[in-house]
Amino acid sequence: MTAANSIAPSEPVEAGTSLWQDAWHRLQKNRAAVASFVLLVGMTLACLVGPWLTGQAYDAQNLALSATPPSAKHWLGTDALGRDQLTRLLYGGRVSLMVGLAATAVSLTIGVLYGAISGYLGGKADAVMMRLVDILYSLPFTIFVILLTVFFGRNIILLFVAIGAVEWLTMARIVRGQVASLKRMEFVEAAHALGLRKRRIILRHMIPNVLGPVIVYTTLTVPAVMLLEAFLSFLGLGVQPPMSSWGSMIKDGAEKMEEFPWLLLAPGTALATTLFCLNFLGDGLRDALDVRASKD
Amino acid sequence: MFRFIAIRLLQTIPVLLIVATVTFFMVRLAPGGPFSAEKKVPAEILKHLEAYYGLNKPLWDQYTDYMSRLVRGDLGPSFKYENRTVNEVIASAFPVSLELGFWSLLVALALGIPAGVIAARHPNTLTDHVPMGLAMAGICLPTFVLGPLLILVFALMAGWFNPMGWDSPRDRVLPALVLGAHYAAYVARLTRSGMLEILNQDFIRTARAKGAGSARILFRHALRGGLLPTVSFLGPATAGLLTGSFVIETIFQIPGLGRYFVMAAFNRDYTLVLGTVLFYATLIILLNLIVDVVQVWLNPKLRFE
Amino acid sequence: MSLLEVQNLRTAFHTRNGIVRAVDGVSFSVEKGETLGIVGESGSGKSVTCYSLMGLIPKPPGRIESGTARFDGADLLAMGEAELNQIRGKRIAMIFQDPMTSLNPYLRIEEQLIEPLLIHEQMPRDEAVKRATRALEEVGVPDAARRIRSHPHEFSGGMRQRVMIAMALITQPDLLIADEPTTALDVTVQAQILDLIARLQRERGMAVIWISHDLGVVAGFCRRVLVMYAGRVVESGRVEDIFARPLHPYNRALQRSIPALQGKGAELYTIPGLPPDVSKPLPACAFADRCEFVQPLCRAGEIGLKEIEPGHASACVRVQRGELKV
Amino acid sequence: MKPAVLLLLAALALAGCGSRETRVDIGNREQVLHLGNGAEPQDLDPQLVTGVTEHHLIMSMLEGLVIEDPVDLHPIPGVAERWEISPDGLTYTFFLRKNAKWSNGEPVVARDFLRSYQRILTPSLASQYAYMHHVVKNAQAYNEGKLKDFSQVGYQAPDDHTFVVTLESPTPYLLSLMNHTSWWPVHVPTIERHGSAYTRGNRWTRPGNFVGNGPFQLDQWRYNYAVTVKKSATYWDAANVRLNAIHFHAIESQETEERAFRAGLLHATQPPPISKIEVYQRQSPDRIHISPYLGVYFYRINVTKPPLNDKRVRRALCMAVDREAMVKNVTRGGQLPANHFTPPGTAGFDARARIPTDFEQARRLLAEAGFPGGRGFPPIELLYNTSENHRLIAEAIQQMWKKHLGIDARLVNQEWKVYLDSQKTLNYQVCRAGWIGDYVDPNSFLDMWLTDGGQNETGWSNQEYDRLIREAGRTIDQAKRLELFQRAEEILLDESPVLPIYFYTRVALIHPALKGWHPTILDNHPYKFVYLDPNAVMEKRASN
Repeated sequence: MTAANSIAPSEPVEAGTSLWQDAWHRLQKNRAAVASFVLLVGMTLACLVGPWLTGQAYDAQNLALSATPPSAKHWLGTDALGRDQLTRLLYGGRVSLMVGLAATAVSLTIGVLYGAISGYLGGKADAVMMRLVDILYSLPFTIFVILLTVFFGRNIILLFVAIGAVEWLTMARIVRGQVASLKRMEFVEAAHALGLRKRRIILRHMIPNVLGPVIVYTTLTVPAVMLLEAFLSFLGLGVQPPMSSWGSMIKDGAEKMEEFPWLLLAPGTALATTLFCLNFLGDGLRDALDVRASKD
Repeated sequence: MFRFIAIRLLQTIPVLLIVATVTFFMVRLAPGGPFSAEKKVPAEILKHLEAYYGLNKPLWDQYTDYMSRLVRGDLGPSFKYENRTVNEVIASAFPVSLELGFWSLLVALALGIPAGVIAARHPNTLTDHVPMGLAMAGICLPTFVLGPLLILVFALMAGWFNPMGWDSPRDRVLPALVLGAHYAAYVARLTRSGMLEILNQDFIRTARAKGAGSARILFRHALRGGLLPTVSFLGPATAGLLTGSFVIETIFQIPGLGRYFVMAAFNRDYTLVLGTVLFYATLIILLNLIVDVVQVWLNPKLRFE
Repeated sequence: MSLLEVQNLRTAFHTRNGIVRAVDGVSFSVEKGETLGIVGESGSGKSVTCYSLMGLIPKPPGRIESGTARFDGADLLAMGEAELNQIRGKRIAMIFQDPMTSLNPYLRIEEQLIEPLLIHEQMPRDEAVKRATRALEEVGVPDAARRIRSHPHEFSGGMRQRVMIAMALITQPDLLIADEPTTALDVTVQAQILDLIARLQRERGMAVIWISHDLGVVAGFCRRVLVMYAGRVVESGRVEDIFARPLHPYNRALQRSIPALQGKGAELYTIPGLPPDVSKPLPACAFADRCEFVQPLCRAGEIGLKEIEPGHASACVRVQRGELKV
Repeated sequence: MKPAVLLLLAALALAGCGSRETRVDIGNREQVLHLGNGAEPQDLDPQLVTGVTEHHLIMSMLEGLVIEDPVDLHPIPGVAERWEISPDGLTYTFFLRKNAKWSNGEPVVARDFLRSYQRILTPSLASQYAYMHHVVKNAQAYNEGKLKDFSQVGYQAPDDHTFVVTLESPTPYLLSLMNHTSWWPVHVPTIERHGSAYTRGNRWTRPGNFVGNGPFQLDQWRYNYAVTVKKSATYWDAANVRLNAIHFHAIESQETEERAFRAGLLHATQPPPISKIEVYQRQSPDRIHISPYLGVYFYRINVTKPPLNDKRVRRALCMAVDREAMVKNVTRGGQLPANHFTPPGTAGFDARARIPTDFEQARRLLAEAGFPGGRGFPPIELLYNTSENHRLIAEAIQQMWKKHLGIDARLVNQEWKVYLDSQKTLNYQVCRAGWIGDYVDPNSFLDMWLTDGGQNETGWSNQEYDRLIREAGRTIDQAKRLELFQRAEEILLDESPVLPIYFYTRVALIHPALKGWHPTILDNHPYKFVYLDPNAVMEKRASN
């Protein structure tokens, strides 16, 4: 093949690693994404080490100092039982970040794989798989969670199970929709013609191309999951008081927003920051992985 | 297409049967019954109560009884609301949820789609960051924060609306806004992403080469494809919207289905749980069917299925 | 006056990996009814040149840094989007490399075909559909009246390119820019499409800019040719001169690499080295690193295109100095 | 940014300050009362409902033989214009007024009560509160299906206007008991018109069907939204009923209700959110009312398993709770710290015994039990049903135990029905509970701790205690009776199967125009005495 006649392939056919390496390099050059990543890591570290630096215990009550506004001693004020809000925020971050990220990862993995397989296989398999999703959508979540707590106790793992169980469904539908339409795109047909195996087609061609909506939906899932955690605590699943989480702090704060706005503002800001960071990171990731962007 | 819809409708039947069966046994597994209360019911009375509701029969018989009534469209009496059948509960509450859901959906689409389209038009500029920032704020602000906040400002301070209630057309505004805003945020993000994907395609360049203006490019050429992920999301989202939101209905005191939905589970109102779940399942299936039809309509390539 | 006169066009892409100077000081002109070929390897800037004229460079990251492009007296590069839309698709039309992706998969062929008429001639819909059907027949789509109702995915690649051509020509443009329209097609279909465009050009007397990496196609089709390398024009002239007397080592190398022109049994020739990275500073002659005749002076100062013989110009400084006969 | 927001809010506030007439203002003018009434009523059949919500609602539409005095709830004539009690306290003879009418115009006669009570006691109806009649002779036997002949039950209607009740044993609180929903009459012929009167699922309680004998009659029922009653023209004392209508709004969220009150949509509310109490006390003290409520908030202690089977440990837990700090800083609703179980002043009963709050002694007791300084004490679980208030209290107590006793408690919250199940099956160590008196008598608080008491749920049993309570049930002399209760309470506190925390109060937001609405320990407000006085607000505004 001559240089002049070579049609530069829009994507190297056999370059499994270099696609991701490439993406990594591109991601590093995206300032907003890097800054977001740094901020996220910083927040995580703060949540891990911070509680020891505030000089307060998350469960130490001072009933006389109930719900005081921010002060020199309590930078973010105190809650209804006079506990240091900053310490509780940092402790709560551990729970919320872990739940947010891990449960999202669970739902992401199941949702994307399930949706991609269903959309790709099509036909009867697709119908059965999607009707199964319909069924799972319909089952009463509250009862499901109650049963989890009753039969398996209050294991933190169950929290992920419960959240993952609901969150992957919409993801699967979105991915399935994308894949079903991508399947008919010519490049997939071309990959077929090249004799690539199905698994490979799904991994190398489908998934990168559904990343856009997937990443968007994932970043949206994280805050949803953090708030869902508060509801699960309500049903007795997952973290129990006096341990805090951002979701339950927001829920508490929302009810007292007129009197004690700082009780809502602090966890709300933490949640919002996380979401914004994840969003920039997600956008960066999407751009970095966008195979078309590398085209001449 | 007709065949496709017919097949899907037929598939509804086994799906509903499975949902009914699983739910039936699920609620029975949950501890506490419909009559467990802080003040214990005397054993003699409980016996008669259970006899009246058929709870004294073997579980399997109860199941077959329920299913045979279900086939006739009878969802049974509510355990909690003595003089109402589940059919009546749904019939009284669904229109309310339907109306609220309709307005919310309208808000979600009317805010979300234009915001997503505008944002995608000039990515990473001010016209992208502003609507997307708002959208993310909308996601961060859960309904139980946004609701009271809007009530505070527009009902209690400004006095433009009632802080709760479902009487005048005015009473629809705040709840629809709060519920819709949340979904609008999702719609905006997904639309932007879908539109970006499409606007990168070669055929958009073709359209520009033809001299098509930007409005024509966005709405005629890009929107159909760009809406695909949004449409996927809208199926379950609409089902959720139409069957009511527990939080919104509680905050605004709206007599919709959402509160029954949640309270039924807490009350162990077995028949009401089953009834609302089956109703929701039917909606989910129908809406997902509509979504699939819309997707085919939007994307002609799918028409060969 | 020329139909199109491009002066000193510079287009750059400001990417995260640096500034990519895709087009770096290109000048040329096209006369009414003339066919101009632009050849070069992938990435040599030939497509970007034309996209720049059409205002199709995605901005950002693309930016037209300098230059003018007078089309019938008005500068395309200075026009606003609205003004440009009056010309795009009406007086200048374009067909693209990949017919598979260049048609909107979501819209019927009909919708896409009549669009230029609706936009530019405010034609009533039914009349536009009639015109479109006729245009489809003219480009050789059988059963046009029925097939116009189809969607693109129901067409083969060749048929789609015919649709693209019909769509481009439906407004009787003065200039057609064809960006490697046959690359993605089978050889037999390639020939049909070439013939089709040639015929239509003869019938309508429009000018064509033909972008290709395939010297053979250009040779058979164009009157004048620009040879581009790394965003610059390195040689220009009548097609027969370009082939008979190459005046730039790159042109010569390019011709040597055409298999059909090589002796039977001879080993295939390839140009040594890789195309330069245009995001990095380049030597005065961008080809210097791969040139067998390279001298230190090739790397210094600035080297422009200079007419060596009437109508035949080269950007090789050694040719310009008369040191080299390639 | 902040000042700008504040300015905006201020501008909006000003814009809203027009003199728009609120729903409450209109109500004041037209004598239409708007009440926040908690959850959606499960039904309006007084013989089937179980909740306070329904009680408050049905009270407007039905009237028993006696009714409650609006100020202190002592029994006053209702359908019965007077009554006689036999010297042995076993027979009550009620003389019904002749002008009492049902809303369909028919007179209310003694037979109506007879048929009503037969209905509630019929086993097939499975009325959950039929046991309220078990003090009546043979009522329990009939209710449990052991007796088939209703004429042997202690109810007689010798004529249209005389109704006689014969009791199993003297029940000094009978008249108070008769204000419970289960004692109100229903119009059985109407019920029969809509199906069987003796099974559930009858539709007679729907608007248009309902026939009552109270000062108001059912007008409208918007499910999960509001029940509206309007003044009844047939009520015997209609001339003195001043309200034209009452709207009972089914509002579950405290926050929503408080906002509705603030916006002038409600005259009176259920308890507001704790965080609002102080705000109202500061800004509009005339609109917040705190009154004693006949109830106690306590923890049950499961005495069947170690280490809580040791009385000393239980007493230590009880003594280590700082109740003063609890009511002052956590519950904040003016509750009374509870160092004993039966609320003070329950029908003249004030318990003498106390379980003191004494950290020193608590530590000593714990040490005696083998856990000096909490060493070796296994972590115990503290169960509560999910609610913000229960959680705060549990968290506070957890801290107090840790601080004063050095022991660890793990909090476990469960959804309501799961919690009930855990409690019933003694599948807990310590769990939160509350008890509201069914009637105003110490018996309502103390008979639950009998060995076989339906609500005992602690595994605790004490023969002497059982004997005292049973004896009190047979004693007519009130002073002697109370003395028996004193001794029972003493045993209960000494053994500490319960950990009393505070006595309830009822906090409510009440509009100044609402008159005849007195603080009562059951939070009952007989509506015939209630009215709205628009001038009350005017005067207030003028004086401001």
